[in-house]
Amino acid sequence: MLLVLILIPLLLGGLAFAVRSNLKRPWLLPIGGAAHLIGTSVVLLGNAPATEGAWLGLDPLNKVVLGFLSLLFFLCSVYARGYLVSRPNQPNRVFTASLLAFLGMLTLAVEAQHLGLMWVAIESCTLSSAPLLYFNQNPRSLEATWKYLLIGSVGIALALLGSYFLAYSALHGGMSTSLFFRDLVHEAPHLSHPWLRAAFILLFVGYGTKMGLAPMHTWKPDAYGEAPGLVGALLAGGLTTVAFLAVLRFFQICSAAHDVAFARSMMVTIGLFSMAVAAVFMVRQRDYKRMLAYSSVEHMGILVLGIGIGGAGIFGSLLHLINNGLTKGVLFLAAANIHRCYGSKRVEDVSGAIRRLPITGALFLAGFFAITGSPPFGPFFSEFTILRAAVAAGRFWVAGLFLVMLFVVFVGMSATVFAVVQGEPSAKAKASSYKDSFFTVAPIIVFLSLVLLLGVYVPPPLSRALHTAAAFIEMNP
Amino acid sequence: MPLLLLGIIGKTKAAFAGRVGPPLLQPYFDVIKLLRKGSVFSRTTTWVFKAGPVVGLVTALFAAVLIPLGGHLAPVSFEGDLVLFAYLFGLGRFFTVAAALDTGSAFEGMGGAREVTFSCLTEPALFFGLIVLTRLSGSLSLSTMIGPGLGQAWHHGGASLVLVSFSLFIVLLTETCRIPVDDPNTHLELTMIHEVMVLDHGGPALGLIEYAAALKLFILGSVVVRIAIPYSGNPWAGWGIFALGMVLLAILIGVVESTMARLRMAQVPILLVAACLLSAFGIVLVAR
Amino acid sequence: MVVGALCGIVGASLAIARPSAGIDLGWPVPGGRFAIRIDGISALFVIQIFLISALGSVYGLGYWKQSEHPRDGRKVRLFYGLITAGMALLVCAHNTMLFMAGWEIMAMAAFLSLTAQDDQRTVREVGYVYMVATRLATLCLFAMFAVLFAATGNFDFAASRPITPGAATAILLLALVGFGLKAGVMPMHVWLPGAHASAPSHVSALMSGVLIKMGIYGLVRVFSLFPHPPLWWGQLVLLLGCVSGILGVAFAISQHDFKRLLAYHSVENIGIICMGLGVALLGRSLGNSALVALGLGGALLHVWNHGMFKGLLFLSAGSVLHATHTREIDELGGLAKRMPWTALAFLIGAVAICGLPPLNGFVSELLVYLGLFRSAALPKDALWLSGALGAPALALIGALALACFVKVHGAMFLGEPRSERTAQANESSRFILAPMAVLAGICFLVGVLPWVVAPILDRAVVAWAPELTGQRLMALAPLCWVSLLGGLLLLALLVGAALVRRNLRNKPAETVGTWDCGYVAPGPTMQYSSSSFAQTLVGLFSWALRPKVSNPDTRGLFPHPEAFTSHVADVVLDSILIPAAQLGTRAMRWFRWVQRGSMQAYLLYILLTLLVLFFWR
Amino acid sequence: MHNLVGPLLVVVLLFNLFLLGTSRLQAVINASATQGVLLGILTLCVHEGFSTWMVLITIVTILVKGVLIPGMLLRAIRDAAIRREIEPFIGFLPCLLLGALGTGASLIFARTLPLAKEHVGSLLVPAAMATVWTGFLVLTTRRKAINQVVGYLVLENGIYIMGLTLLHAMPFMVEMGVLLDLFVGIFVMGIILNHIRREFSSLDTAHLSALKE
Repeated sequence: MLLVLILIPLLLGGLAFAVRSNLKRPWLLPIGGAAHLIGTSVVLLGNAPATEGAWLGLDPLNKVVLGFLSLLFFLCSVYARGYLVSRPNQPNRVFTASLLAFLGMLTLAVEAQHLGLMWVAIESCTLSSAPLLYFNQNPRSLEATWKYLLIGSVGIALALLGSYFLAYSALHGGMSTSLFFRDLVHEAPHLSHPWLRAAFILLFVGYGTKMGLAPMHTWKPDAYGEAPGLVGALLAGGLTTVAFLAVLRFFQICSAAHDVAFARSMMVTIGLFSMAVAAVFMVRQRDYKRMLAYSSVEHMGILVLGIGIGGAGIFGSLLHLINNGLTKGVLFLAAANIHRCYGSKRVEDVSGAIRRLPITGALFLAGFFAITGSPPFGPFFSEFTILRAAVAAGRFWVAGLFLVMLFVVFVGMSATVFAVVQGEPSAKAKASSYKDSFFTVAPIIVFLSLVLLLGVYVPPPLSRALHTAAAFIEMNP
Repeated sequence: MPLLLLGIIGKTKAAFAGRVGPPLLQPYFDVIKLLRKGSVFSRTTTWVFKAGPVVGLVTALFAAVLIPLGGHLAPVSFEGDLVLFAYLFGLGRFFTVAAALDTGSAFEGMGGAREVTFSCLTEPALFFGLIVLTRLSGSLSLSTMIGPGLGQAWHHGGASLVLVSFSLFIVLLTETCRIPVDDPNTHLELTMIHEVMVLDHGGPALGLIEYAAALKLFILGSVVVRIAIPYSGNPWAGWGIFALGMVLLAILIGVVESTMARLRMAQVPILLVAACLLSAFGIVLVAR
Repeated sequence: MVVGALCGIVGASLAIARPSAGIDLGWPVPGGRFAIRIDGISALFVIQIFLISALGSVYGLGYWKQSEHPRDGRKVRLFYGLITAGMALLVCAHNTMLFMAGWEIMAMAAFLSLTAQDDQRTVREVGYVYMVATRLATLCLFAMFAVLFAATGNFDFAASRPITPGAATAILLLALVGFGLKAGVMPMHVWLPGAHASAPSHVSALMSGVLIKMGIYGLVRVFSLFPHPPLWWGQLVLLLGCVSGILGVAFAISQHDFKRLLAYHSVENIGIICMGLGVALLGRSLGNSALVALGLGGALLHVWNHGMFKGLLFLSAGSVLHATHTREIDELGGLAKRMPWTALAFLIGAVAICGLPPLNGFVSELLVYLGLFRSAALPKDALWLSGALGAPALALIGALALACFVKVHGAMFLGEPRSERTAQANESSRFILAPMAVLAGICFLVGVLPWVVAPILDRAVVAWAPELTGQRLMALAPLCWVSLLGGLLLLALLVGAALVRRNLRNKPAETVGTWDCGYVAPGPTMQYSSSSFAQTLVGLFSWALRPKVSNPDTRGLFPHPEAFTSHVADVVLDSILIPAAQLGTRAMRWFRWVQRGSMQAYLLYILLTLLVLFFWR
Repeated sequence: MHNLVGPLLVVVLLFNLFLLGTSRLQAVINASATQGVLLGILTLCVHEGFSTWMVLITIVTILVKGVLIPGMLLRAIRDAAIRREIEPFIGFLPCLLLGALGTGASLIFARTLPLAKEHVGSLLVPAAMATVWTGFLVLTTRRKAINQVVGYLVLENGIYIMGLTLLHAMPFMVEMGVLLDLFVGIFVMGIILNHIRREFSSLDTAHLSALKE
């Protein structure tokens, strides 16, 4: 069954090359997304075998991630159909195919239970997403793709080195060097600590590059700025999530090895640093898509910060993983609509979005409030939980810095967002032919309502799943 | 009685000027004459203008009810009547000034501005004084503050009471628009405060205003006198001493008016701040 | 909406009647419980919220007609309702998460409705300042509730276990900043004037009348968790109150824009409320129930009253704005003839806000005064000194407010119109006048019959400090005397008016032009303008206000037409915060070179990170 | 043939230094190719005994690292008609010194890590680190995009050497996956390079710094 989840998108991707019509082809995306979503829900809700041989399998952690990713991709694929149809003269064969392949690889990376297999999957995600960035084939997107590819590959290479180190620490521990996670976790106490630490550093930096933690985030603004909005949403919600999942797995091994203090301190530092960098670059940011990219950097920082703090923080950051992904969906897709309508990403040319595009503009504003952690939206609870954990752990400086960063980010982000949303639309925008259609708006509305739902009602099954996942990571069953 | 004070003041000043001066009861004649007259209104004005004098007089009367005269309990007294006392004058001031502004004349506006400006400084001075009294009497009602109990207050708080009575005297001069703050019978509108405010009032209205002003003088005066001469014993003697005190006060005002020159407007705030500081210093003294 | 509001009022009154009602449902969010509880304190605020918003929405029908504002009329109505809902929620919330939800809904809805006319640049800027300020407040509350949770171990407004001094201090400071920002206590008032000035008037009425009181509510609610606050808490709050009151009114006097002026008066009144709160805190730390009753009662009653008369003032100001389309005081004048009812309403509001008898403002200020005097009569030096300085400060505030409102009322409604637009103004519609009438009526009611509200206040006091339930407000304050004298005063005034009228009927009065001391051509421009009226006072406070005065000297035989003008910007915002923000931005610009597009540099960052981490290990 | 490991690794290190020192692109690419071939041979040497999939890995490695990728790169520079790397960010000599320094440092660093008994004294770990370091140096100092690809290749080579230490741990298909990924990665890079060349008619990264704050 798990294998099916991977194969469906890949097959559809192959099919995408067969379909001729540029307008019919995009339909494959919602189909694939829907199929994947159905399959996932069958796997998660039904009691199908949770493992597929030794290589694939579900555990409390990747269950949550899998469900979330499938949902995210489905909504994005619905949007994608509308988007691609709205640009009929842009060839989308490669785009569609690699989008589906991307989904398959994401699923593989999530389900993989083997160190090397996960690495392979994540690397393939990187590769299959490269064409997505290069969709509107202009020099800028070319440069963005190049940077994304090279920096990503270097990062992933470091991750590979880290995996080897980890394996070597097992080898040095003098045990059967199987690289299955359950074995590693099980035999973690015998791992050789120097190698383990070295491995963790390499893996953290490597997968951190994919997550876009500062200072390895440099590819992010370029990539998100130049790629179509839905690709931004998928990268910010999907790829980063998978990378974070990888980091979590190694964190789990460290905590199983009772050698987690240094990992925690490292994560707290990098997390705060990422927030700081994001804050600095968000102030007076004139390009609203780059602003979203930095916001993504900030929230990656929050995620690892929560893990580093531990305690309730882990639960908080798992919840934030979902909240952030969904909210990023709102923001990126709404931004894409605005971009389509105004034909510019610069704040100078964009104003009065809420008058020109009432629905999209309102959604963009709401998404902004949500991502900055205003109740009653979901992110508030996750961020507050992390803050609470920091205070409860007596790390007042961390809590203080966290709040300061949140404030600076808000100050910077709000200036840009308000400039985009408020005011009088420019004549050019009034003239443009773009209109909100069902396919380009409905997914955003669903995203936002989900975020709102998580703000007023976290379904008990979900929170139970999150709690078990948190316990699973911290190795206290 | 209130108008009589005006008469006495007039006499004193005349005496200093070496004249015979108007009869003591002259103010009464003026007011009665004014009340008989017909009235003239500017076509700019509204009902506020007519309301001004009435409110002024009524509030003054109510304030008078709260004042213990010469060691006797006031007709009406309760915890915190001192606040009411102060704010009644405030109400009166509000409408007097509003009436002045109602005419739309530059001079009356100017007068109003000065009135409220200076009152901003007299109020704190008054309350500093009241705080001292509260501190000494341990009560929040005028009747007990400056009522019979004041006598022994002098024993342990004498020094600060002196300061308070002096600063209250300055407050009195300001509130009733006397030299050195204001010159009630100058002829140059630019230099006036109270008089210029009521330029456009005539006839009965002016009469009411005159009487209200005199009443205000009387009320504040009685407080000052009471604090300065805290006699409490035989009630009749009390009355006598009180009356004597009031006369002395009137004469004192007259003396001040005829010996001092009016301060420049810019210097008045300094004087009033000084008054505040005096009673504040009084507080510091009782704080010991 | 009106109906809903009325239902709310009924509910709240029921809640007052019955001992504290409450719902308590599970709420599956981290730390959330859907716990609604209406105790004495909440009830007070609930009534006020629904009353003002109901009246405001009626007013909005006339003031913000859909026909006149096709683009944002509906929007404003929607968010108006949302503000109300949010406030009602946060006031009733017994769970901190729920409180935060209500708080932020209120804040965001307020932002959206005050930027209704976001096509104007100033409105956008004001909205931005407001949003930043309110976000800072929200973050402080995040921190405060986090500390509270760490200290008490639950998410309710109930100190299950005693709070350590360190945590208590942290909570106090965070609460002061967080709630103070919302309430607009002096150094943290920066967002307030602009927001109130440029919001639609019924929104300003709601914001100034009720919304900023949510900050006060928060303070009251949080302080209620501390049975034995240290002495300096009360003194600190009292001091903040004095500063906020005096400087607030001082800034108010120097304004030209009458809505800005009213906004600064909100700062002043918040100051008075804080003074009351400070007295209550002193009382609580001394275990003196009289102080608690007087201080808290005064503060809460003033919250009420300020809601009423400031609502009244903003509504009447709105009706003036609606008629003349200008907010410049010096362009108005003589409106009493043209819009008599608005003028009357504004006059009543003005008298009330100056705290003059027989209106409601006097009663609450009287309570605060009594508290201050009592604390002055207390033995302890450090303590009564704070009280002793408080009373004169309050007196000063009252006098200044009087000066200010005489000025603004005179300049707006009395005298001759100073501009053409003003001369052609007409009285507003019934929708606009009716709510004002209701509010004016309430002002009189509370002013003359204060003992009606005394029991409500007592219940609130009990809810605040259950351990100090000694004295009833009726016993402490001369409320009956106040109502007696107030009634008599009104009676006497009416009688006097009747006499005057009769007198005038007997002796017909002639009307002439104003006597201008022999000037040849007296004209409207010769009237005393509001800035000239305030000149001396502004001078007295120039150390704080830093006015920009242009006083051209007119020499020569035929001098050019010149004008005396004095402009006072908001010192804290324009002279401190904005420059600081610009400096910070410039500093951050400097970091931009890091992201300079060169791949090699980016890879170098990765390498360096690796090395640093390796050596750090 | 286990005793061949040491000498081969030394040769690999020498190639690292050569990569850092030379400016002619063709030479650089050839050097990396040779390094790849050496790695393939190393695979056989490290692993005692003979097994089919070991041979397979060797062949694939030599094919990918020694033939396919270098061929692609060579074609790329032929199309782009560029001969040599002009002024790198850091001159060749300092680069060389840094490389040597890095190699020494990695020798020391490898000492600090506790090695498994079979690797004590073997050069595998330090050589791996030194090669990774070299790759990074090339990546960060060269201006030509093609050179950065080579740097990435060298980086991968270093990692491959590290991988040799746990030949038994790493299952066959994972090895294959890694190699495949490497190949596809380079392939995609090649495509992008092609686009870059067409877009900017040059492979100088100076053109690729339009996106910045």
